[in-house]
Amino acid sequence: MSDHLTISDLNLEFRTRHGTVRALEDVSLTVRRGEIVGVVGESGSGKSVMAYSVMGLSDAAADIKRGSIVLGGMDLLTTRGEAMRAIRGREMAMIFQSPRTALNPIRKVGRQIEDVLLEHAAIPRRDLKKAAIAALERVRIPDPERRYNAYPFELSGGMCQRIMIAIALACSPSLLIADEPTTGLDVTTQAVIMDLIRDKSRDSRMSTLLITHDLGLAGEYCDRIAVMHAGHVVEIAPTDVLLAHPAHPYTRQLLAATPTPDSTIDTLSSIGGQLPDLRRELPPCRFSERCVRKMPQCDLPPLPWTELSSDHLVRCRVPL
Amino acid sequence: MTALLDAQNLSKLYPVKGGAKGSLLHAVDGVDLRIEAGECVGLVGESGCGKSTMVRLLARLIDPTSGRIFLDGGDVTAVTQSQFVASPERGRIQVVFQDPTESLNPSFRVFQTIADPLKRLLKLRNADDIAAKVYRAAMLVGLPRELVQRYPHQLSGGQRARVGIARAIVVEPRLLILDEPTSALDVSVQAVILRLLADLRARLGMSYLFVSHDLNVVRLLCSRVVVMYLGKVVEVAPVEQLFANPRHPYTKALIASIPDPARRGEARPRLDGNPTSPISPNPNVCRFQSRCPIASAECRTIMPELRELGGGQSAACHFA
Amino acid sequence: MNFVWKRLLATLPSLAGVVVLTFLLSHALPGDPAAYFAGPAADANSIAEIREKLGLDRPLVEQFFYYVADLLRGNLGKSLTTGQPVLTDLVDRLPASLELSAYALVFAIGCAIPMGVLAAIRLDRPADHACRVIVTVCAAFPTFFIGLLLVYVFYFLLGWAPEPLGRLNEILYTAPPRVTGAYTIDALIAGDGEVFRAALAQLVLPAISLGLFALAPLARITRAAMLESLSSDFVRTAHASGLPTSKVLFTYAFRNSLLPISSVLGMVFSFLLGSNVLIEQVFGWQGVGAYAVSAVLASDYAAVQGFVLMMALLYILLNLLVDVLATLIDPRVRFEG
Amino acid sequence: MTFANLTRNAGHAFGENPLTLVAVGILLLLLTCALLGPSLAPYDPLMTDATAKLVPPSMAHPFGTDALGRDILSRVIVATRLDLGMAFSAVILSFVVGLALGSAAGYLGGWTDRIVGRLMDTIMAFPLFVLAMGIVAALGNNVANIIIATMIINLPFYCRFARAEVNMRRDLGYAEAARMGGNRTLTVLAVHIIPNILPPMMVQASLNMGWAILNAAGLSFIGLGVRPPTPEWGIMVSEGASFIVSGEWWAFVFPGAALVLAVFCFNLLGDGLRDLLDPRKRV
Repeated sequence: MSDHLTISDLNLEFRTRHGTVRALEDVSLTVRRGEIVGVVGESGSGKSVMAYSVMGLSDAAADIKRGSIVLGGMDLLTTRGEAMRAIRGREMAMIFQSPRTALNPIRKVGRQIEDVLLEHAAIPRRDLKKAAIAALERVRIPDPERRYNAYPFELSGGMCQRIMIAIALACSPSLLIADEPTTGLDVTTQAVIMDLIRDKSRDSRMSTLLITHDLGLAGEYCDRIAVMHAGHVVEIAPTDVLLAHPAHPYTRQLLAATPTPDSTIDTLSSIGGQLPDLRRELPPCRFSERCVRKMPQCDLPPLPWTELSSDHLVRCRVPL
Repeated sequence: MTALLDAQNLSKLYPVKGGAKGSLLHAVDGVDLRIEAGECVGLVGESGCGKSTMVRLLARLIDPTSGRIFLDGGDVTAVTQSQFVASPERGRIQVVFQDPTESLNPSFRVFQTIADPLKRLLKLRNADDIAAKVYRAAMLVGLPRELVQRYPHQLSGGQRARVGIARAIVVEPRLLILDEPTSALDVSVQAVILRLLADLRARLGMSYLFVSHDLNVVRLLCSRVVVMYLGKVVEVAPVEQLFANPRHPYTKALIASIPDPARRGEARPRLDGNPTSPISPNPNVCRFQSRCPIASAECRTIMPELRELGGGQSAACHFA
Repeated sequence: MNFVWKRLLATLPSLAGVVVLTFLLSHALPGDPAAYFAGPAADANSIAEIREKLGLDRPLVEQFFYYVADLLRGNLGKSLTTGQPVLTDLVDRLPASLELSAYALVFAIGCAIPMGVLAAIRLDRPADHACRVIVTVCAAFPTFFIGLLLVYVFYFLLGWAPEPLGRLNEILYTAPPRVTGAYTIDALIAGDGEVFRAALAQLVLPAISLGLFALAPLARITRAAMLESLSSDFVRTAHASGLPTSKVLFTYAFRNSLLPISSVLGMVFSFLLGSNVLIEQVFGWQGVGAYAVSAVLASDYAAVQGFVLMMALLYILLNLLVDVLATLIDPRVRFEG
Repeated sequence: MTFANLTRNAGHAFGENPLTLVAVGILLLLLTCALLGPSLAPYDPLMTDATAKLVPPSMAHPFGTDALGRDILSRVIVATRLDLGMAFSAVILSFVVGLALGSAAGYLGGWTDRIVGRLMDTIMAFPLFVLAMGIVAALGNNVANIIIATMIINLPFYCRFARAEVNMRRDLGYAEAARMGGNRTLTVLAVHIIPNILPPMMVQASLNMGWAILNAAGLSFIGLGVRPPTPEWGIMVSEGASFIVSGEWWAFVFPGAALVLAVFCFNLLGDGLRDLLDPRKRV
């Protein structure tokens, strides 16, 4: 499998009135063709910020200091304006959390799919409606002809998320970014939506980046998982390796804090301390202040990537 | 033996605005619930299943349309909720609310928040007594002394959650209702709060009603689980039995939907189809019938009653 | 269409409220309405006579029924100052006020919406700051003061505007034959370009003074609503789907902003109809506002009451129109009805 | 939004919006004029001088004199108390009444809500300035009735605002928690809810003050309420208006400018106060 999306050494800052927030530091990540990669982290870890920079939808206050994002050989950070717009929706697409608000409330959902088709797919106008209904069918929406005329407020959250997926997949993009796509949905709906996302990426060899705070969810659906903490990617590994043999202390503690069908209240452990304030001067390893295994050399810059195997990378001087 | 809490045939119907004349939203429909002294019962179900209405009914924040609630054998529904507010019974059931940010008065310091129920319910007037109890509650929930004089916006999410718990336990209730106490928290904080709750129960001997949509969390604390679907209880079982051998098709789907890395790729039952509307549902039709994989003609003519299945398990399904 | 009927029904309580309140203003308040109706020069005898004639000696509820019955027959009483039925007076003068308000509204909407949109798109840039300054200034100027300033500058100093004395210089031009009552429209119907230009020239200053005051709330809400839309999740989706900027701005953001904007339009109408009174005073405009002011000062109560009632009806009608328009924009309103 | 936010954000709000400081300056000036008016004025505002009619601005009369030879500067200064007083009383009255009615409607719901709502709808069914005219005409042409009329047309804004804010907070966790903690209905409202809606209400009041000034002055401008020779900005503008066509601009410009300054000041203060309480809501 070849690398499809490559993020390397991405550094991103937010200028706020309370100081500069170093939201991402030396973030590197690759997604191969047809692969589902999970990005897991707690709130404030920078996982969504990273996803938005790939899409070129960062906040106006965001400033990319360094690094590159390459999609299928194309450098996205140097691509601007019209060229970037042509890529979004056709080459890469994104779905969001709270699907209800992510859809235009006063436009028929069918028309919202047509908007994307009209822009990116060479479909004659008279065939648009048929194509939109076909897109609804592909995300297994029952009775698509009727749903074409529905407004988002008439649909359930799960149904809205399917519409979102239909919009995202309308032009068969090669990369899908799913930002917490099932947060706020019921667990039974979550399973249906996640199955759909997995099936679609398998069917069309689409690369998928799944942003989530739920390690269990990533564990079930992803091929590889990247764990983020305070603007750093701290560990990347194939899912089974990461879950069975976490190498970064943070990953291990995150796993221990996540309730699973096997955990008991006594095995459940928490992570001491809080996320560091990203406006402060920070030590090379941003986890060191919370880390029980901290050693004197942890304070020496630079923080290296340790390669445990060709597929298992960890940003820790003394991995487990 | 009388149960600590015994709710019998509890219903809450809301008139629907703008709907057909006489149409009623069946939020909670004929629910029986027993909680023994010292027991921890879980209440699970998807959004809109009536969980939060149950919380408000049991906490006597709203009056039931019909049914009775007995606390230690005494009927607390004998008076209306507005009269109940001032009764000494009020302090015996307390609630920890869902969103720790919304549930704290932004203009009250932590001290005032915890002291308020002491003044109102226990009629404490002596400042030293109040302070002693407030600081003891703060200590019990692991809230550092110096935070007691702060405002909610100066606290982290986990600290706010602790304040919410301290406020509830300061009047030494017999039953603590936990309404999704960790759903707004990150996993690392969730773990801390869950352990704190387990610890408090052991030390103070309270009963819990733990309401959650997350079965993995419920199983950590509870010995018995009640599953609700559209205002009805569909299954009650000891927690291990519920996971090992769910009898109601909804429970089966619910458990199968929990993301589980150990079972990736396995084909598991998924719930599709449209849920029945909770507005004036047909009393002779199983509420789950429209989404049920095993629904038959019987399910469309006879509403299944909750049946004892042995081993403390019961389910409301013709085929259980 | 179902919705329109529902909305029409929903105006009935407002209508009832308006009728009751106008009735109470004249009948249930301290002071002797008969004395008001009789006028300042009446003696005790004629007041008593009027009291009986108007039924003011009967119980309040009964008086109310007479009042409503009169209203239904279109009887608003007689004006003391003109000696004509109040309804005739009002119908006679209403077109002048409506014409002025309509031009003001077009001016206000025409300036405010582009300004608000521009400010939102160019947030925190010069265009936004300029918009902010204009809005702040406009909101602080009383309508009548703007009117006077404009007259001073454009009539007295520069001489660009015609003399601010009414709708048409009756010495130079004759009013067009009455069809709608609005001079500009009637002039066009009569095909009289010269009168049209003259009537329009008279309209410019009062319409602008009136419009400037309405401009501030409209521009403010447009900017706020656009900002809200632009930062919404669905606009983010539209960007993520690579839709063209113009489509995102208009089909997605602007269309969604129209709802909050239309809800403020009601307020703007209220401003316009109210300020009309002041502006007509400044420009010697022969509309219902000027009529009401002279009636108030002369204690010509039937006229004032008729005026208040008519303005309220007009306002309810305008709000109804806005609501119907809003449903065309937003399907949610249609369903919630 | 709480009072605690107020102090926290004060630095930023002033730093980022120096206009707020300007507004505070104008406010101090206005308050000084309102409190000390007669002793600050160089002349007696009612003193006529047949020899100095319509004198243009000069060293002796910085704002000139009016048609009766009265000093306009003195009249503008002395009028401050009346103009601000009328607006302020009206705003305070509608604040208090609106808060009471609105929070009762929002918290109790049901019939209270319906009756209060209907009442406010009826007021709002009129173009407000027209309604104010009608009220003054009916109640009688004097200053007290100007205040009452201004209060009535302001009332719906406070009432609806308070209703919405209370209604939103009624089911919020902390209100329910207060009920769990043994607070009776009225205590929850008075102790837990109302203190939290006061800051946004005060922003509303401050934004409203400018509008109240405009309304009161507008009524005087058409000859309602205040009678000559009482110095009042609206009536002074109206008196000065007759001399525009002969070019004596100062008679209407200075009182008008005073009005603009006062309205401008309160609008800016309202904006500043809003930023102070909740910087995110800045628009």
